[in-house]
Amino acid sequence: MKALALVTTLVTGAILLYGTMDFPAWGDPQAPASAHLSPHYIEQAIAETQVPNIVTAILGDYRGYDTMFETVVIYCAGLAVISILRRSRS
Amino acid sequence: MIWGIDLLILLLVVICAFATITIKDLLSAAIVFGVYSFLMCLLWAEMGAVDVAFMEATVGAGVSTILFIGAILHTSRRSKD
Amino acid sequence: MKLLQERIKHSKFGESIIIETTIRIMVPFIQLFGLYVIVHGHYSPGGGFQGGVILGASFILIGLGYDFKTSLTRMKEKTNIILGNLGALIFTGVALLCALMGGLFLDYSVLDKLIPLGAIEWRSFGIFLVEVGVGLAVMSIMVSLFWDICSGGDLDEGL
Amino acid sequence: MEDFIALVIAKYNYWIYVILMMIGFYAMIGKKNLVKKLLGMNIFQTAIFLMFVSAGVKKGGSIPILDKYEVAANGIKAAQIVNPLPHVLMLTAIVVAVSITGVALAIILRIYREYGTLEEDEIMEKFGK
Repeated sequence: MKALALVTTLVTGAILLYGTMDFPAWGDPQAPASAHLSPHYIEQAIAETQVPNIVTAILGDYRGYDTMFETVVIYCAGLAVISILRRSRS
Repeated sequence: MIWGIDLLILLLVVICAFATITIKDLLSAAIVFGVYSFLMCLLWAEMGAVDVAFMEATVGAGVSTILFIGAILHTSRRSKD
Repeated sequence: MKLLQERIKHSKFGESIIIETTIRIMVPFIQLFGLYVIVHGHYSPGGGFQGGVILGASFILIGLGYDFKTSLTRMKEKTNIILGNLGALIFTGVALLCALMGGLFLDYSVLDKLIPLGAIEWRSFGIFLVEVGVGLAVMSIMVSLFWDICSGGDLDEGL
Repeated sequence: MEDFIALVIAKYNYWIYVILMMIGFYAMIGKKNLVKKLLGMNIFQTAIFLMFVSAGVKKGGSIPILDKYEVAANGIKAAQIVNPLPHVLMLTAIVVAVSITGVALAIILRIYREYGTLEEDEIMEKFGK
């Protein structure tokens, strides 16, 4: 059982290592991940929202849906823990 | 970023992750996992992600470790592998 | 000296007076720092999530240093649930208010029609309102997770 | 040989993420203790965060907190600041991770209350009876 788990892990790791050969070099400013959407955020965040911390501006304004449903997710997690674990006090 | 510090923290992170899953005492494993989270926090502060580092220092090294210890003290400390 | 030991033995606190005095002095400053992190999130690292977790950690610290009952008297369970609901409702309420004022959902600049401060300033202030809601919800959920997991479900005795 | 050294310097961060992911994945499918599985899942999540954050690093870039008046006077180039978008995604993912940990620990406590053990094979023995 342990040998099977080890073989599965090694095969998955080898596939992922092969996949990282196609990644751009680490720290490249022209990488595709930072070419499309984030220049607009960096250049326009202060002019549009007056917030110097860009992470807060994206979190609260540009990606408001993300944060809102994430709040709903942790609220549901609290409800789930209470309903799984709570014993009625007699 | 300085690549020497980066490589040192990455090495310590791998050692801590390996120790977390090999230690047989579960309470020690939870404490080593707290150390792992704090090293991850250092790594992110060094990469420029200050908000993520703050979040990891409060959540990963603080609340998550307390939850693990609380659950382990209500169950058993022993582990077979 | 003997009197002090007698007083410790008969007081309702736990065994170590050093830890409890330290925690009693530290907890208001931790809560003040949590509020600072929430409010100052526009200009420094921080925001609703981090400040909420720090505010919850202050109550968790009371529960660890004192016994479990003391943390339940400092923060009632009903108050905790009301604060969590209020935090989630502030977020969705602000978003819905934007939609009711005639704009898009979560478009804070429409609130300028309600109180005229300027559209861009309202976008900054709307982020602040949302962060307060997130902070309240995260604080409530963290304290609730600590109570339920560290007491095994029956809120009698904890760590 | 020089090509290989250049490859190592360009890619070593991604390789560390693959190693961490392998450690977490092995703990999730190979260990028998439930708390060990949960620790492995946390390591797995942290490995994914490491991949996302290191995809946003720019060499020589500063942190994503700007100076308001200087930007209003001179403007800003996007290549000077690290990419803030993965930070936001990972910020929400860490909070989801701690709530997942809470729910999983609640389920583990409930399993211990029912079966009296946390080892997977002993639970399966008692489950078969």
